[in-house]
Amino acid sequence: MHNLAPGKLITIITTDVLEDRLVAMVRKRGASGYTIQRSRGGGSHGEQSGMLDVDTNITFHVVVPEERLSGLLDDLQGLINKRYHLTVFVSDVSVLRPDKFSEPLA
Amino acid sequence: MHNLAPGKLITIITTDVLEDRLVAMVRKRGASGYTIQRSRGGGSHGEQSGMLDVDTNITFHVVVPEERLSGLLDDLQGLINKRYHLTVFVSDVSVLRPDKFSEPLA
Amino acid sequence: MHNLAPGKLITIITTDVLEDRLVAMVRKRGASGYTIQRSRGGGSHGEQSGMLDVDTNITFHVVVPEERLSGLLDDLQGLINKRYHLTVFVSDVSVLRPDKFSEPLA
Amino acid sequence: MSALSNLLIPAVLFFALGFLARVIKSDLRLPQDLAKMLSIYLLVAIGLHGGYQLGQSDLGAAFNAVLWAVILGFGLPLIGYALLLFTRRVDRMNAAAIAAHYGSVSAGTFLTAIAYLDSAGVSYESYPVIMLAVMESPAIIVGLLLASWSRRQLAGADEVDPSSGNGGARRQWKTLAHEALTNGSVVLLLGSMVIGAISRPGSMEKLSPFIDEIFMGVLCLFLFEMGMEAARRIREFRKVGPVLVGFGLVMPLIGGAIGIAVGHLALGLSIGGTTLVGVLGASASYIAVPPAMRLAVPEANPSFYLTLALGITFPFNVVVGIPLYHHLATLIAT
Amino acid sequence: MSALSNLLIPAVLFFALGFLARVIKSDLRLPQDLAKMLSIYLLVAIGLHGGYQLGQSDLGAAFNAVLWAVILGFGLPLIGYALLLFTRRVDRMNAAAIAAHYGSVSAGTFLTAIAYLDSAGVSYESYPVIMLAVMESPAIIVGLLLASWSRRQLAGADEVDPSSGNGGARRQWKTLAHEALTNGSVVLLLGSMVIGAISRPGSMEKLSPFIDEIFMGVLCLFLFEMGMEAARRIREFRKVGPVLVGFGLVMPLIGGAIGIAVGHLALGLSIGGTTLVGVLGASASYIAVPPAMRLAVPEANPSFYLTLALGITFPFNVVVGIPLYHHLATLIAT
Amino acid sequence: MSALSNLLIPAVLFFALGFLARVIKSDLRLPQDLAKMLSIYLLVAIGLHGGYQLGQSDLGAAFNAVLWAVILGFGLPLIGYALLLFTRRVDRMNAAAIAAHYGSVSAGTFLTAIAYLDSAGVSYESYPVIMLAVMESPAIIVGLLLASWSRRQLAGADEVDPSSGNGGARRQWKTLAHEALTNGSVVLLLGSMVIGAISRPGSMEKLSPFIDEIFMGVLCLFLFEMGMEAARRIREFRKVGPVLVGFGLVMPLIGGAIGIAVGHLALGLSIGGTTLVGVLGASASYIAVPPAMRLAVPEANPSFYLTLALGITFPFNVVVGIPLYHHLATLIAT
Ligand SMILES: Nc1ncnc2c1ncn2[C@@H]1O[C@H](COP(=O)(O)O)[C@@H](O)[C@H]1O
Ligand SMILES: Nc1ncnc2c1ncn2[C@@H]1O[C@H](COP(=O)(O)O)[C@@H](O)[C@H]1O
Ligand SMILES: Nc1ncnc2c1ncn2[C@@H]1O[C@H](COP(=O)(O)O)[C@@H](O)[C@H]1O
Ligand code: NA
Ligand code: NA
Ligand code: NA
Repeated sequence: MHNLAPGKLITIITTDVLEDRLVAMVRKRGASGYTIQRSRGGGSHGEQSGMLDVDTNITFHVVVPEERLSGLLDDLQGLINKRYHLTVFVSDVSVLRPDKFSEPLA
Repeated sequence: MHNLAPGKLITIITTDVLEDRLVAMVRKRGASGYTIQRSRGGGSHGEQSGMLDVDTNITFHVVVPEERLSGLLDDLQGLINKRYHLTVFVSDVSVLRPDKFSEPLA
Repeated sequence: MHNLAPGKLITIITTDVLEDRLVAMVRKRGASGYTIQRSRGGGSHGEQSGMLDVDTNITFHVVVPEERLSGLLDDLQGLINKRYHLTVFVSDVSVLRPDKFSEPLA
Repeated sequence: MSALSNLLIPAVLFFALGFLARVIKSDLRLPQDLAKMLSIYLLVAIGLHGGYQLGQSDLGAAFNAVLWAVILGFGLPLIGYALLLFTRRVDRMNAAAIAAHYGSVSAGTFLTAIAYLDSAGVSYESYPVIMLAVMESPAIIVGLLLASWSRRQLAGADEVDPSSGNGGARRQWKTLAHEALTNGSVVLLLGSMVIGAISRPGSMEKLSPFIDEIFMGVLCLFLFEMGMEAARRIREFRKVGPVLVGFGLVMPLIGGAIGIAVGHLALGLSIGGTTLVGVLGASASYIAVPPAMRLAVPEANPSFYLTLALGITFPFNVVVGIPLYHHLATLIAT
Repeated sequence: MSALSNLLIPAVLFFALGFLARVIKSDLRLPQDLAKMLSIYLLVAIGLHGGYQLGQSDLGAAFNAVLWAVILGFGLPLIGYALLLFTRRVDRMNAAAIAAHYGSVSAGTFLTAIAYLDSAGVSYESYPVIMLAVMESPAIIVGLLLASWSRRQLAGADEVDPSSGNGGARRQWKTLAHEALTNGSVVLLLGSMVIGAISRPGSMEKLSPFIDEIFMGVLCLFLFEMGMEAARRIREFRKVGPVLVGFGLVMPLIGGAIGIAVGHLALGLSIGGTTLVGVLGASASYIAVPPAMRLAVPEANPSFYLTLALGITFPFNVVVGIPLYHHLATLIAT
Repeated sequence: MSALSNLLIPAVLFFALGFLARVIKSDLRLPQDLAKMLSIYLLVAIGLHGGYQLGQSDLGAAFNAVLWAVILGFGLPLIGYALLLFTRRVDRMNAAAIAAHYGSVSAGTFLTAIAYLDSAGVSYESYPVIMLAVMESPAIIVGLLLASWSRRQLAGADEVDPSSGNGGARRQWKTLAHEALTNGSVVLLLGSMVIGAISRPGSMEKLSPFIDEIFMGVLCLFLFEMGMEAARRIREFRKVGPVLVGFGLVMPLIGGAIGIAVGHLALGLSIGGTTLVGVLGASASYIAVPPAMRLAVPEANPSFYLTLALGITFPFNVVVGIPLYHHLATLIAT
């Protein structure tokens, strides 16, 4: 059988202005990496058409072992408390090569 | 602990020609927002290379509280019945700030 | 009620150089289609800024019925054994129109 | 002979190169928005250029050209629809969607024709440019009419979807009629023509390097990408079948002949102008109409109309059609 | 009269076309990176052009211009902030974020003004270009100062977030001060000016077709897209409310008047140059400042400052402001 | 002295500006597809230009240039591979992947050299352009050969993957040989050269504004972005280590010297032409080869070859190499 192990996928949708902050956060919390997709969308803060620098969203994905989840959520809550607009949700995934996800990002 | 609450993530993959319809649908059904990523892909209707306007796909994400799921699926089924090509799947997620997802999109 | 049936969503994050291989793999394993999003990110192999051809990532999604999962994971493990850098995780989804996902890609 | 040598121009050769690149399975992948950006430039440039000339030319003749553009845009799809049903190879919905493409025009083919005439030293009037702008809309509307009419025909057979009945249909109606008139490329082309026509004298000179001098180079890049797309589509001709492929070759000849007749008899244009109207009649849209049909006629299979318009008719027109229509225009004129 | 006819230039007309395209709900969707690419070109071209001229002009006067640019950049936001608090329609955080935009400048408006003066045959100095480059940074810094000051004012009320206290603030401070000085468009514009100034004689000629001849055409495409964006934003003016809209119309008049005074009295520029300084004072940034505010002042609502800068002030300046400032500059000069 | 002043040209200065922008951590983020679009333009323009000239020049000499391009493309990687193994700092797989880059060429460096020669008023032949097009493929093939050979060497040690044995290898073989010959930039460059050569007389003039006049400006933007990428990579030189960095500085000198010898002795080119062949020998690919190696040699670490080619050798060639090779070419010629 395959070496599948449980992990947590954190998905963060926000303005791309916050990209560097999120990457720094991920490094600090010892995640093994991150993936970003350029996005557009709409929410309580109006439409983000992605046509101008300032109204472009990113979808930010981080897969972490369960035990690392809480720390990241703390930081995200911190940003939200600072009034940044983040849409955050967590899903259960099964990762191939679990070891890979426990090596912190250099 | 964190204020995580269960929610449903609806993922819709289809041609970007339908974007406005999907957004209207989301508003009508009182979701709090939506996120779109430009995509390409292949399926029963051939390759969507994303090189021309007409063969570009979008991946459309909506997170809703469980009780709002059914209504959206009705609308999506309606589009499918009209012969539109939609690839739709639903996943369970845990959302941060659940209240956020119950405020309908203005 | 809606015709929702369980399915597996395989998410693969890797360099876009491997795109054609992944598509071939999907066809071989009889999945009904695939979806690709251009991505950037960072991991054990450094930053993939997406600015040059060679450092652009893709996020590759395939939804398959449970029974087709194992074969695809075999192929992915094969690529990993060849030292390709793949980030792979699987999630449980409920698909609309389950029949759609069992028709192999032409 | 001269026809052939006139094909040895960069515009056509880049189309061929793009086609070849795909055939030999080159790994060349162009940026996703390149084609879109280039076509925006081309529409604006051709619009400003044509509008500027129209501003100094006879409005009566211009109006006449618009009138005939509408007639062609409405008429050609009807012919195509009948022809397609006659082949019995596609259902009514697909026939409607395909037919609409042949009422509209392909800017790429039109511009290739202009490059061809330029290199052959043939002059032409500016009226065909306005026809290029006008023909998109009627074609979309006819496609919509044919589709909803066909839908009613099939109603008995196809009752899967109650909501696609009157209510739904009426809504679609309005959205589509609206779409036909506010279609992006129509707005861009017509708008640029108006700007070219009303801009105060002198202010247009400043634009000339942008709209005239680099035009041919941008067109080459655009046709290079279109060559790649054509090759991508032509592969699917098997799915489409020989009969439909035949339609993709015959229909442009019919449209071209009608266009040439209109250009010469109805509009009394020069050989160059007549050739261009022939090209308008012969070419099939692959920018404005496909998305409209995708939205309005979901029952139709996009790979049918895309393969025909982009994979069959477009290359045929670029390589065989244009010299042919030019030849016919010369015959009819003399 | 002449003012009006001077508006009939492609640059302005394309802005109007873009605006119209959105108003009639055209389905035209431009490539996501088009605006960004065009603005990169415009900043580089205007920078090289201006730098080349500055290289041959009096550095004392240039330094003087820089000095006054800084003064304007710092001063205007303070006026705007006071004005906004006076209206009592927005809290301090929003006031700070909005005000910052009016200290900075809109390259699009500035370039439209240049097109306007060119078509009116009015000459102008190159100093305003360097002011264009300089004014971004102080505006961002003032916005930051006003915001953190306001934050302290509100501290009592708003204690949700301890970490946004000194520690957090100080960090933000450094990042923002850094951002203000290394802002992308500032680097691009200043860098191009330096290159234009120090490039060895002769090597610049080769660039002239790129930076001069096609400039106007690229500007037209850019303004077309900006017209679409302006129309997108203006829809939200209801959310913003009549009072704020009023601010979006009055503030440019104040800034324009001050700018004109500076241009004529402090810098002793010609009518053309004075008009441009007026435009610098009147225009509000929608490229450099919004992302900076979004990062530094998360408490402020982006749709407020974007609607005002892009939806209200920008169209106002393009259609009404520029001719007006030109008129005032003429009056004050004579 | 003159060498230094020749560096004060926009092309080089924009490279420096881009480098600086990254060093001061400017938030400037360029559109993702900009570099790709600019390089497509540059390849097409240089191809058309060179092909047009080759069309009127001696084919025997051209063939001779192609022959030597192949020899360089095959030979240089072998030298590099040996050198790298000698350093004992990288395993065989990484050595193979890195070496391949030095057999190929960097269009950016080549074009900077052309800008440099132009501004220095030095003339050059068109043969080096065809060498530029030819050298990509052999380098990729050699890289593939070295890699699969090394793989066999390591087979004992590295038995993780049975499937990467003969079967897998053979498949890779074909795909890679194919990729080497149908590589995107090769097709674009060779194709444009053919078009430039066979286009009927007159039709090329129309393209001149596009391929000649705006060329230098586009090159500046491209080098600006490449400067940013170089600075991004150079940061990682620690990971790479001083010895490999040394290789990134010594290898271009070796390749440059060999190239100059070939240009002068074997091809008998002028000083300008010899300089360009020197640059071909000295420069390392960062467009065509990296993706090929990524696909064919997954065992190699991309940050090694990208840091060397883009972060070390590229800036070295632009700032130090080009004037140096020009100097050597002058010495050897006299
Ligand atoms: N219910 C939702 N489903 C999916 N994406 C959402 C949802 N709500 C908000 N978003 C995304 O999050 C971004 C910021 O949301 P907001 O803070 O509500 O403006 C929006 O622009 C959307 O892209
Ligand atoms: N099994 C699948 N997994 C992931 N994406 C799919 C799948 N099937 C279809 N898609 C996506 O849905 C789009 C439309 O599918 P289809 O209607 O089958 O042509 C395709 O272009 C793909 O992007
Ligand atoms: N923990 C993670 N979460 C999300 N994406 C990741 C993670 N680790 C790696 N990736 C993605 O996978 C790519 C390859 O990872 P790597 O092989 O570690 O360099 C990276 O560029 C990221 O885009
Ligand atoms: Na037609
Ligand atoms: Na201002
Ligand atoms: Na080399």
